[in-house]
Amino acid sequence: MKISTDIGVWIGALSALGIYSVLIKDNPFYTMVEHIFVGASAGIAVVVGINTFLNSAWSPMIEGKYLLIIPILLGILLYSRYFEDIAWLNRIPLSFLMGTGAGVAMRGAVESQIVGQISATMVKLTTFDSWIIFLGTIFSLSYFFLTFQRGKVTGVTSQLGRHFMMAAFGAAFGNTVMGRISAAIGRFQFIFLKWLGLG
Amino acid sequence: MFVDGRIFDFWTLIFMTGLMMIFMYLARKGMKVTIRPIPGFDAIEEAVGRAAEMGKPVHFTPGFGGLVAATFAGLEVLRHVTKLAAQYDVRLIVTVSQPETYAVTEQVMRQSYLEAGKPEAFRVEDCRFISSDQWAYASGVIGVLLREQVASNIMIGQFAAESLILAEAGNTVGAIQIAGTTNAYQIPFFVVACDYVILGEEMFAASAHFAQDELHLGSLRAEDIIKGVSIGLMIVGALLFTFGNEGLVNIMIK
Amino acid sequence: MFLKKTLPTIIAFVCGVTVIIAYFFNIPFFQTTAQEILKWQSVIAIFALGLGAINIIRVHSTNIRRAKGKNAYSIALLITFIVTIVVGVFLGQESEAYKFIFDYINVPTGSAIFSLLAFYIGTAAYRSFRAKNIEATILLITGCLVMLGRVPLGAKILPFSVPATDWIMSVLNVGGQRGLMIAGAIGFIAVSLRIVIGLERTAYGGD
Amino acid sequence: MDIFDKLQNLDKRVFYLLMALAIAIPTIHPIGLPVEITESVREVYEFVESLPEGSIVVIGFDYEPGDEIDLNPIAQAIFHQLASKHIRIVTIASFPAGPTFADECLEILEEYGYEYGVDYVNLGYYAGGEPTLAAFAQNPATVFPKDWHGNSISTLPLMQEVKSMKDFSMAMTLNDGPTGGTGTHEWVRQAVMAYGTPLIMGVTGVLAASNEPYVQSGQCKGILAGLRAAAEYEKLTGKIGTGTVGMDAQSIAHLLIVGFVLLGNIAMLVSKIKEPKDRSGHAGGEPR
Repeated sequence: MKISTDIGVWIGALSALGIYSVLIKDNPFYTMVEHIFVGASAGIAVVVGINTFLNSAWSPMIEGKYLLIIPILLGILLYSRYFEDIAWLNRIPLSFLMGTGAGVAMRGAVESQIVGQISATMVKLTTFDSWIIFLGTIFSLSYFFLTFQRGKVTGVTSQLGRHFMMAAFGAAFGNTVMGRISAAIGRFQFIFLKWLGLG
Repeated sequence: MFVDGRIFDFWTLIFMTGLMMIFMYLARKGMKVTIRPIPGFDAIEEAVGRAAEMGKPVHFTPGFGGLVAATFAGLEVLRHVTKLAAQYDVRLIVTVSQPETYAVTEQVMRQSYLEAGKPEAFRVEDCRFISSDQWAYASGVIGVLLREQVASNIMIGQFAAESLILAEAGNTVGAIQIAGTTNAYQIPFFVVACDYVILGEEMFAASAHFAQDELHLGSLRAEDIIKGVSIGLMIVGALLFTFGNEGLVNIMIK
Repeated sequence: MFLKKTLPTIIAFVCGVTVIIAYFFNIPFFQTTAQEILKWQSVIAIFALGLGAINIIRVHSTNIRRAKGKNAYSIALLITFIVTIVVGVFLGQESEAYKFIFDYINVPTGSAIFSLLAFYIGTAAYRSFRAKNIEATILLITGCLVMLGRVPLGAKILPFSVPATDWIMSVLNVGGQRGLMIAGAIGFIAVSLRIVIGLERTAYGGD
Repeated sequence: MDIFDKLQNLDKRVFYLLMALAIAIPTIHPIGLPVEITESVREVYEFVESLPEGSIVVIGFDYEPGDEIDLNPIAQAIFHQLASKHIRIVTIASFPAGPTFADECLEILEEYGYEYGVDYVNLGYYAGGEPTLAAFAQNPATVFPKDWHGNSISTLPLMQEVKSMKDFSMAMTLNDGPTGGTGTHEWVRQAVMAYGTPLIMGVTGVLAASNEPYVQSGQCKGILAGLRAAAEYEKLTGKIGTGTVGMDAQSIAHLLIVGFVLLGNIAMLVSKIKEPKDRSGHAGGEPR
């Protein structure tokens, strides 16, 4: 056993222990690690934000892309919410963010999630497997009829649809376990091998 | 003029949005549309009521997403949760991960308290920006759930791998938990760890459910018709393909 | 009136429609404009980070004030927050001090939080994989089969689990996921449409 | 509350403790649970065995942090085999974190007396995905005038022998999916279809099925999927490493979860069977 003398390893190991301590119960050790971590990571986000701003907005603007002054001004308008008289001004940048976000969401959804998935369901219905995929899709989609009263047929299909979804959820759950355990193996190797020098 | 491979997608979008607008118009003109019960939404009122009885706060988070569709749905639910909280005099704590989502969330909360007639109930420190880092956000939310001893935990929006961390922490304090997301890889974790799960598209029906908003009900009716058309297309396309005609599939990938 | 209500609606509409047109059509004007809009959006979003930073400072300074300066946690959070910013901005992202914070605080603590899932995933399964009704039973069966089929020891105990896992993942799993995905996307479009045509106004300040 | 009720509602911390042990013990002390070698892994092994001694291979580190637990062990297992045949290695990466992973894995070559620049080179990160990979395949020097450590590649003896993708006896991508970096599909196009260089893949567990068609069509010589394939490979090369350790812990942890689920269900079932009997006793009303 050879305990590490690297300060970085010590900090990493202690913070991992602090995080794991929450499994026992909420305690001051966890709370402290959490606050330091949140502070550092939010600080990093701000640093990255400032640098991105300087590189992708400020410098290009100074070098001649004067139009970039508009988003900069719009960004500043976000802060109008702190001043009651002009608080409404922050609707302008927000509407820009929301409108653009909505447009991007719409255009992407059609291709990959609707048309792509519908055409992928048009399979040759010659094997058992293809029937399962085909019926599973139709049944689970029929579960989402929200404004039509369920009749005899749709009542059954939507119930079956829920069963198909549950099967998918179970599968996704079981399939994810490995990745999660891998993450813990990584941390345990750090604690036992790198920090404590066991093994 | 069209970008390759997007012709059919474009007309699909036009068809869908057109149908939604027509039905919104019809609904405003008086067409009756009713919505089937969504247990997760019914449970929200119960959850807020429970918090009021216990004298403990409600926690809500619109998730880890930026301004994407699932986040918008979460914020729509938040509107109603805020009004319920105002009505029951319950403290509502909201945690947010992405800065642009925070900018909108704070606004939604403030506005909803105003609409509920209690603008003074809004407290800045109850709408918390945690961190845009996924794990820092998760650790911060664990902290809020455990230390504020919330009675109810509502999570609706876009979630990634942190979903189960939040849900298990909520379970630890015995909170009643209601969750919803469209991400098929995260729903399983909500299904196993929460009391009520709002599955996929159901979460977009919040205003129709809570406020019986007629425009919203109209658009839901249009969505149902689109689902019916999709099912019809799949059946026709698969049958044609089975019997050797690839025409429909080829049109769709244009 | 125009400025407070109509202008935001017009802005949302123009931005939304432009990025949609640029996606479907090869029209140079729209494509360059859409690129510009997306770039502007990212610039505005950076400013939102400042709102977040102000919120952090307000929340935690309130905590400290309420506890009469005795809230060590909030003090620690504010110190690390400010030190990180000062180091990152003045010494730069390449500096040793910044790398120290990143490599020794941010990365390992983040991985530790992520790895909590290894523990949580087990208790969640234990609690709810119970054969109480048909749905829970389906969840239980597919979940456990896939778990066994993924590891050598599981495959040894129940050899059937390996082909079963392959079939579940590539056939059974597909239908349920796909229905959910299509319906979700239709909902996406409806909510986005309401924002673009200005029916969803609470988000930027209501009527 | 009888024992079966208790078994249905065990304190979570009991499970946490057992889970910690299930991961900790194999980490400190590898058990080496039996690993059966699957056909697909053996195919890859035999293909690599068939490469000419002393030839050069290119390996793409196309994955992000989080997936190194699965893919680093695969890379290391392959490196052991390559080094035993003195095959020389060039690494490239389509994610910014890739070169760091490559360096971590290349470390093991030291025990074989490999010399940097002569026997192996880490060229570093390239942006732009497929088009950049295509440019690299045409002429590596245009994409990487310098290597990851800042050496001009004209000073590296190994790179003098590589003028295009054709000069590699094998290409390999360690891949975690098509988003962000260079996907497996792009490798098939740029290495196999454009230059006829044989390709093998190391992928995360979930991607195994979707890449299987490439093996069927012969465009890919074999796939190593996830930690499990790494453990099997380690058994073939005889070099026990992180794959085996990981697989021990994975096996035990998975069984622990399934065991707990079964325990909960059995306890529930038993109480259900017992309960109606108790009730019927009460329903009888009259105490005997």
